[in-house]
Amino acid sequence: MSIPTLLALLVAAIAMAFVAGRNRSQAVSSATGRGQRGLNSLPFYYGMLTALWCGTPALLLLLGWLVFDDTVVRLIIIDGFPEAQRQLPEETINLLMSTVENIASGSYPDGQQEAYLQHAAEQLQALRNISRQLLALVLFCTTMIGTTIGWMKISPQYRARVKVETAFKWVLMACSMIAILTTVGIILSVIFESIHFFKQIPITEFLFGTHWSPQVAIREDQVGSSGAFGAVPLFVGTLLISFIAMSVAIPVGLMSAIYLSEYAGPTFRTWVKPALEILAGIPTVVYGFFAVVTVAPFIKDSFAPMLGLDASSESALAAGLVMGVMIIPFVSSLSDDVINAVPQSLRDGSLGLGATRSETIKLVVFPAALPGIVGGVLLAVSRAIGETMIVVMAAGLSANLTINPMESVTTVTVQIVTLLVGDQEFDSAKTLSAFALGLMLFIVTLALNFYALYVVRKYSEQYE
Amino acid sequence: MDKLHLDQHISKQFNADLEELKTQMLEMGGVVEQQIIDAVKAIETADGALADKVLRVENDVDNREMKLDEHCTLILARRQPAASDLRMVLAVAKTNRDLERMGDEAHKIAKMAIALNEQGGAPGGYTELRHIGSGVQKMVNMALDAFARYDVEAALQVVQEDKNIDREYESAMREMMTYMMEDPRSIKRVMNVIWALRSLERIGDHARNVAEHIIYLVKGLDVRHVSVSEVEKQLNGS
Amino acid sequence: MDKLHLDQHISKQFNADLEELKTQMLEMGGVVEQQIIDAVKAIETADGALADKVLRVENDVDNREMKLDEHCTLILARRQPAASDLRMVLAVAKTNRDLERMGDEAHKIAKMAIALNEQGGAPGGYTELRHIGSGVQKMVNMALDAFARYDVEAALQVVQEDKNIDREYESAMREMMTYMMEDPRSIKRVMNVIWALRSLERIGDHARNVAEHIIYLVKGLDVRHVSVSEVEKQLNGS
Amino acid sequence: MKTIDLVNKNLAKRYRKEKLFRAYGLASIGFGLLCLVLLFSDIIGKGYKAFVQTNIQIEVNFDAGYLGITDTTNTEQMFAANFEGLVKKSLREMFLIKKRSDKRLAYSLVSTDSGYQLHDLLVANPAWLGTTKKVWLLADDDLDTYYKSVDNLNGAFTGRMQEQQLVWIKNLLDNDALQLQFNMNFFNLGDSTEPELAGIRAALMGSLFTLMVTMVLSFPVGVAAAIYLEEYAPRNRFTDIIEVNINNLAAVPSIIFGLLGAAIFLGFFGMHRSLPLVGGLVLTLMTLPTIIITSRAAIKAVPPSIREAAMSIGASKMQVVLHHVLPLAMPGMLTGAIIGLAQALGETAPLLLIGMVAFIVDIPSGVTDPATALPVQIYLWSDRPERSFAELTSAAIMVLLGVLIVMNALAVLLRKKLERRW
Amino acid sequence: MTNEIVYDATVGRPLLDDAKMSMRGVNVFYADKQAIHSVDLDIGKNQVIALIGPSGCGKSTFLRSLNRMNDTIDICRVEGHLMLEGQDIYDPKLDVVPLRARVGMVFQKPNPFPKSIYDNVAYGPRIHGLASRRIDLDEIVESSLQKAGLWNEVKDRLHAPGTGLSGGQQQRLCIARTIAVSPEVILMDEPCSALDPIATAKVEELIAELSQNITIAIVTHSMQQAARVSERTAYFHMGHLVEVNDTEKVFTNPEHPLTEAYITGRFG
Amino acid sequence: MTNEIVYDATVGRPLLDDAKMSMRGVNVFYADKQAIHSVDLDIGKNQVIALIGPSGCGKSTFLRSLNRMNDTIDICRVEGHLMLEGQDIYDPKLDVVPLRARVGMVFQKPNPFPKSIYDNVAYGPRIHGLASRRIDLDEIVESSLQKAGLWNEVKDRLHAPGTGLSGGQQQRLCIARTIAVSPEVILMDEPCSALDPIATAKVEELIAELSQNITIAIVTHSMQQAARVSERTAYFHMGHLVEVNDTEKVFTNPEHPLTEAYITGRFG
Ligand SMILES: Nc1ncnc2c1ncn2[C@@H]1O[C@H](COP(=O)(O)OP(=O)(O)OP(=O)(O)O)[C@@H](O)[C@H]1O
Ligand SMILES: Nc1ncnc2c1ncn2[C@@H]1O[C@H](COP(=O)(O)OP(=O)(O)OP(=O)(O)O)[C@@H](O)[C@H]1O
Ligand SMILES: [Mg+2]
Ligand SMILES: [Mg+2]
Ligand SMILES: O=P([O-])([O-])[O-]
Repeated sequence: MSIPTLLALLVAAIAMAFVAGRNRSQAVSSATGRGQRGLNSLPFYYGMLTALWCGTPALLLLLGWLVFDDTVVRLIIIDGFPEAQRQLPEETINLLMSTVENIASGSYPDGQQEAYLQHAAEQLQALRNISRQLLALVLFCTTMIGTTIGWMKISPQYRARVKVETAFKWVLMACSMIAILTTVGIILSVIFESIHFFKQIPITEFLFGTHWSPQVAIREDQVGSSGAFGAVPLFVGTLLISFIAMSVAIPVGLMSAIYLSEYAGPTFRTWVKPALEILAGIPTVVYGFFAVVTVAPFIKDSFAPMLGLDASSESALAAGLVMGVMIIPFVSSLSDDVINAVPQSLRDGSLGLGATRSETIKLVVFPAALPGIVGGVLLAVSRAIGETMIVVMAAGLSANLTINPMESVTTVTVQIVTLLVGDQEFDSAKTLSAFALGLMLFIVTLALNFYALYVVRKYSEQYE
Repeated sequence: MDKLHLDQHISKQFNADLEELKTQMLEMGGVVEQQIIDAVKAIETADGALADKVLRVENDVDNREMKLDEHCTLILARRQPAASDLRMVLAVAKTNRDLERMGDEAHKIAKMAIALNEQGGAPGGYTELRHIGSGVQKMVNMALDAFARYDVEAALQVVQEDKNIDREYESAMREMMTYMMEDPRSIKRVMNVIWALRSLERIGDHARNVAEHIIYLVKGLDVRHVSVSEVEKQLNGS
Repeated sequence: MDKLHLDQHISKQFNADLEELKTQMLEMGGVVEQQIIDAVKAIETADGALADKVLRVENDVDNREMKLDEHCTLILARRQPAASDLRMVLAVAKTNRDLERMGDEAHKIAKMAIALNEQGGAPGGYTELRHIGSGVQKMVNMALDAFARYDVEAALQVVQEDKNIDREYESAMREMMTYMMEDPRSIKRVMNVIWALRSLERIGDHARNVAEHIIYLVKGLDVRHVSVSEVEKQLNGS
Repeated sequence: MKTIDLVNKNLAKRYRKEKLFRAYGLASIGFGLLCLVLLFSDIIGKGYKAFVQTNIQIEVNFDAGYLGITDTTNTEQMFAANFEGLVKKSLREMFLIKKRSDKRLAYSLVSTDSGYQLHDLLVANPAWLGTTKKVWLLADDDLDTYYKSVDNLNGAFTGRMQEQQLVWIKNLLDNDALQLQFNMNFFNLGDSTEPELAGIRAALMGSLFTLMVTMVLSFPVGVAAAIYLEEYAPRNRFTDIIEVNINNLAAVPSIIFGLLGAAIFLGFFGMHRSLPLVGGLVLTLMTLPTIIITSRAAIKAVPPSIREAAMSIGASKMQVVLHHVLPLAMPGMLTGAIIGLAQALGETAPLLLIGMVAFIVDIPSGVTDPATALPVQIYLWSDRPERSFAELTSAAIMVLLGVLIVMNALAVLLRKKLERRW
Repeated sequence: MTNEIVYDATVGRPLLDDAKMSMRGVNVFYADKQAIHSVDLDIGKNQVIALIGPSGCGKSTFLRSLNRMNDTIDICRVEGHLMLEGQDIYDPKLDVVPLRARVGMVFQKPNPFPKSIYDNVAYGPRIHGLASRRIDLDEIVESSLQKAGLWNEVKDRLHAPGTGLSGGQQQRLCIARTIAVSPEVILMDEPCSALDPIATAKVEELIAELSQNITIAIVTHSMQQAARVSERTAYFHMGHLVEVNDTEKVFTNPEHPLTEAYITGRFG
Repeated sequence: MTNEIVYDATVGRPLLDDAKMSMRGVNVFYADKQAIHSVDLDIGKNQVIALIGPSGCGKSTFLRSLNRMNDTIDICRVEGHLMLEGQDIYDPKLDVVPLRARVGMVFQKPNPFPKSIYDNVAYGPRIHGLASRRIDLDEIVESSLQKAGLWNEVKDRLHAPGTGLSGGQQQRLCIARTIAVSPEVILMDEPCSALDPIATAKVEELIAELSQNITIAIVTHSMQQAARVSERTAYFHMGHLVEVNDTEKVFTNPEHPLTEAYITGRFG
């Protein structure tokens, strides 16, 4: 039986268990003579509880089976290999196994492989069939036993609701753990690889070195030739582009938000606000494309010459400007929220004293919203630093240590992408350096977010 | 604006409270009125038993006064009445005191009736007693009735009536003096009649007070210490 | 718990209002007290001018009564007093009426003084008048003083004093009867003394009432129609 | 001086500042909108031509002998037949070519795919065997580029056309044998090195499968987590950590999730590269915080008074959640989810790191077939040197933006529809 | 004046013979902060008791401990014996769900569910399975609305949203919803403070009627309201129950100087 | 009872001889809906006038039209003559900024700016340029806080945030802020409805003191409050000004039956 069929059957069984439980509780309650009021809980809960008894063990079993099924089968198969093959190194055995898999799935014409492999393939097929059938049987038994236990437990005094609620709560809790696991996952993955990296390249060199050229490695086994891993140019490049972006986004975003929330009439607002927010919904890859094909050439061919400057075709300016545009709605909608959270009563208070609108905004609304706005801006900075696609497409790859916006710089994210795209060896310094960069990026954005969120939270508590 | 809508509060409890207050007061008024009737009759007919009855009722009236007063205080404390409700409570509180005083005076008349009974009657004054007694009794009745109906016209009549009573009292008093001078042995007995007359006059005054409270209640005007004509002018003016 | 803190409201306006109320009342008390002193003196010394003065003050007292009453009503309407504040306002309102009645009686005494002055004095009763007069005057003074100081002890004394006055009044009354019987020509003049005595007795009663209001104000106990010993028992019990 | 006089004295200056401030605001909005218009007009201007393709009309003689076909229903014969040669032959005949060097030039006018096109035509019209027909064949991308720009540039622009080719094209133009037709390939095919044969279907399907995985995993889990955190979790150090964690994750750069995917799913679990399943998992982890946060906001927006009300008449926690909180929060949650998914759909960087950046020609048919995604396709194409690819990239962007706009519109509609403000 | 006064014992008459709920030695803490200090109090059967006191004195805290609504606040801890007809409501074995059906609650802000009027009232009976047939449910809904004095106003639009009613009607709807599960006690936390005077009067009216067969404890900031609606009044001060007495007594002649000071507006 | 009664003319004494503000034939519309119907009213100089009436009768609307705070609502339109000392405040040539400096406003919810106490009070003088030197400003701040009865409570922490004060203190701070620009009139819209009784009493106290040289118009839901603080009371009903009279008169013997009904709680 295929897994989907099994699942469908399981669902049906659970439904049946539910109905059985519910009906039994009703029967039991009418036996007490007090009708439904004689029951501790509504019949629904007895049904749910029976369903839980039926479904939970079965589902756990199914999950375990699916996880370990392959491993067990594989062990048995390898066990069936001739002695010689069993002694082979791990990788080779893996290779053999995939051959067996392929034979089993019929990808190879018959009879072209060694006999033991043929045999193994047949065995594989057989084992898999047995496994599925066994699974179906075991599942059937589990559901039956579970349902019976649940069914037996039903009595008017049985506190079914409390039990069901506890189960419900545990499921919810498990779900909320995923967030923690994600973070742990990120930290572990980034840190482990980074540690590997720092074993090869001293952390000081990475942090303070001013030369970055991971590509110099010619041959992987060549000692000491794995390039230069001084990440300072990357950091500077990242900061430069972020700075350009923020100097576009902050004034424009903030003033737009102020105008929209304080001056604009309702009609203007209903049309313009979503229009600006479209900017936020555009995927970054689109901005990247725009930066490459439109903005960068414009800067190189028109803008820079106008100023009598010379611009690289992958100038930091192009990437920064476009990134700034992308961040405008981010800043403006965060500021808008924050500004709107300032109670109308404060504005009334100020207007009631005879202040003009702009005075009210500058002296009351803005200061009141400032912590929130700062938080929002920091989040925007964090976003600029972590932004990838625009820079990957529009900024260069050359790690120049410069703050000239007309020159080409590279950023941390660009390097991560370039280093990791394509097949990579997980133990070369080149690949690992991507994780070290990732670690840096994670730490910096985490710190920024942490602080920004703290500020925003403190701010929002102010008006609760 | 002339009508008081004391039974139209959103709070039915308040309606009931006010209604109860008025009923209590009118009941007490009834008791006092009966006291007055009985006392006058007792003195006229030299009926000692009737006089005794009047004396016995006295306690009841006192208790009613205290209960009614407490009720007023409670309404003031619990309901914070305003406008007509407040005037109602205050008018009842004041009327209450007047009724109690009327009861007291009836009590005194009854005492005089007993004394006269023992001493064997006065040489005269019974006509005056009967006359003034019935006048006062009418006043009291009218005043209570006016209160029950919030009738300012009737209240005004009571006020006017009091003037007549006062006049009759004056002349009765002169008559009594004559009796005493004519027959000094009757002084003691005539004095009793005088005290009774005096009490009746006071009852009339209190009835007038009640009438004034009614005017205050309905019109919000304080017409105490104001001559009748002045009162009428004020009422028409408002 | 015995102290009333009528000057400790958060609302200074309320403090001021209550203070003003009390002052108004005490002032009126002062006026009435003076009226009584003057009236008694006028009758004793056959001082027509003094009696006239008393008559003239009457109007002032009436006005004060009406104003004080209005003030009480206003406080009730504007402040919704509760507990001691409410008792204060009610006590003042009741005392107000008693004071006005005292003024009325003083007025009557003054009238008698004028009559006596014209008729040429009574054969006797002046000693009693003086005696009871000073007693009553002392009672009134004490009652007002007790009110000013919220002094329950003093109020109790007033209540007790009233009993003495009543006793003295009885005996004075008998004496007056004798005078009348002895000399029927003096009846008219003695009657004036009798009315004066009677007024003094009523003033004493009203002073007692004031004392009862004080007890109500301070202790929250209604001690009307209750014997003195009973009152003392209740006070100690509370 | 009286207060009011002082006030009046400063008035003019204050009003000047007011006007200036307002102008700044308006200018900022203008700038934002200008950028938007620029971007859109730029993309559309570049991309709209990709939706049509240049075709050439050629006279072809379906000579049964030359092709060696006797029965058009015989797939083996059809397969073996040399349609490519037929195309070349027809071209030679059409342009009357003798010189060897000219042959190559002539051949390069049509798409490399032309043989297959003839094959398909014959399959569709068996009766054509042995006859001579004028058929429309796909032009090569260079010709396509040239032809599309020929009107604007008045012949000055030659692109990569040679002298000789220009002559032929002139000839073709005179015979009305060049024509723009709707670009079906763009929507039907996968990637190709030949621009005229490159399509977004594979990428679109890849995106679809990835998104499906993301949706199925992230919405229920996100909502459940949000419910737990808002309704159940006690306020303690641990839940604080979870909370801070989630908020941080939402702001962590997406590329970090790519690193996570590369290290954990590929490195640790040994999953295959380029799978929508893996992409979906990575994007799930990436959107989960967003969904949790918007769901929590939606739950928070349910007034606590509702909970208290339910609780005070004896509803249990679960009943409070399922009967009151969830229904009221659902519009917000759905909107949040759609917006989160839209974000995931536009995401490129993490997919690059887990290898969904492959050259995929075949249309994937499930979550475990190697695939790429639409934004990645855009990224790949944007790097290609051919001019036609720039056009295709813009067109793909238009498609992507179209989908995103539809999704966002859906979110708005959904919110409007479900949000019953009682 | 306030400082010298002791208030660790309650003056007046906190205990009753026919108590519906009895509290003995109740302490409530928010984390380490004690909000209620050893309160002894009986709530008489089918009586209205008003809890009054300055802001933050713990009225709401005390009230909410009577049906364990405090459970929802993590840091809140209740000590002492709180009995509903002799049963300890903080017994760990006791299930709060049926408790809350017996001891209902009405809140400061009217909080109808965003459902129809009918569904609002029917919710309680539904979750507690009080009506097996639709017709029974209809009957419960109607009678609850009747009792809440709302039936005539809404009978033509039972399926209109409950949130569309005016503030006062909403509050009465909330009361109807509470009545629908036939509670024995209703706790009200400033039920009228969001209503205008007219709506307030109607709710007070309702309270008077309900108290004929339901025990009611009401927290109110308005002394006047306490005076109007309650039979007994309990005065809290900084977490202490200072005085409990008949309402008449409290409002004309309170025993404790603190009560007097509060009633007459003498705090500062 | 209510229906038969006409209320298109105001009973009582709406007009005065020494008016600070005079309104004649004021109509206010929200889009097409008329919220105020031809109101004639004078506000006496240095008097406290209370505006009372059922919810939604237009009290706030009327009040806010007195310093053109209604301008902030787009759909709101005011007709008629509203004069401040003979000057039409809706004159198109008139500037609202100085007008609002002359006619200040205090709102229902205390709304101190999230700045220090000092800056809150100094805000008005600063924007209007009332103090050229720091020392002048200090003086204005101190005297305003003095007048608002807050100086002693805050003088040691002038630079602590205003939002850290208690509700009642915040409201008094808002009043101090308003006083700081020496307004001639202060409008108050339910200034105590968010405060507890004690804080309310303090604000009422303050109103009494301010009225010695400032004209005050106060909207209140609490009739008792109107009775306590005002010298005159205006009763609104469905947008009509039904009665204006001395407060004593209104609360002991109102002229109009609607006023009577409202004062004594007889609406239904
Ligand atoms: N959730 C909570 N966490 C911590 N402390 C609390 C909490 N709720 C109340 N308190 C504190 O407990 C005390 C009593 O609060 P409670 O709300 O019971 O007062 P209250 O008398 O109802 O006041 P109010 O009249 O303002 O409603 C206060 O000091 C308050 O600060
Ligand atoms: N911004 C607005 N837009 C439309 N109508 C409004 C607006 N503000 C008030 N109204 C309407 O104007 C009328 C009067 O409202 P207003 O707020 O002045 O009443 P109010 O007497 O202050 O009531 P409350 O006592 O509830 O504050 C009401 O019917 C209200 O619905
Ligand atoms: Mg509370
Ligand atoms: Mg309003
Ligand atoms: O009580 P009086 O003396 O007025 O009869």
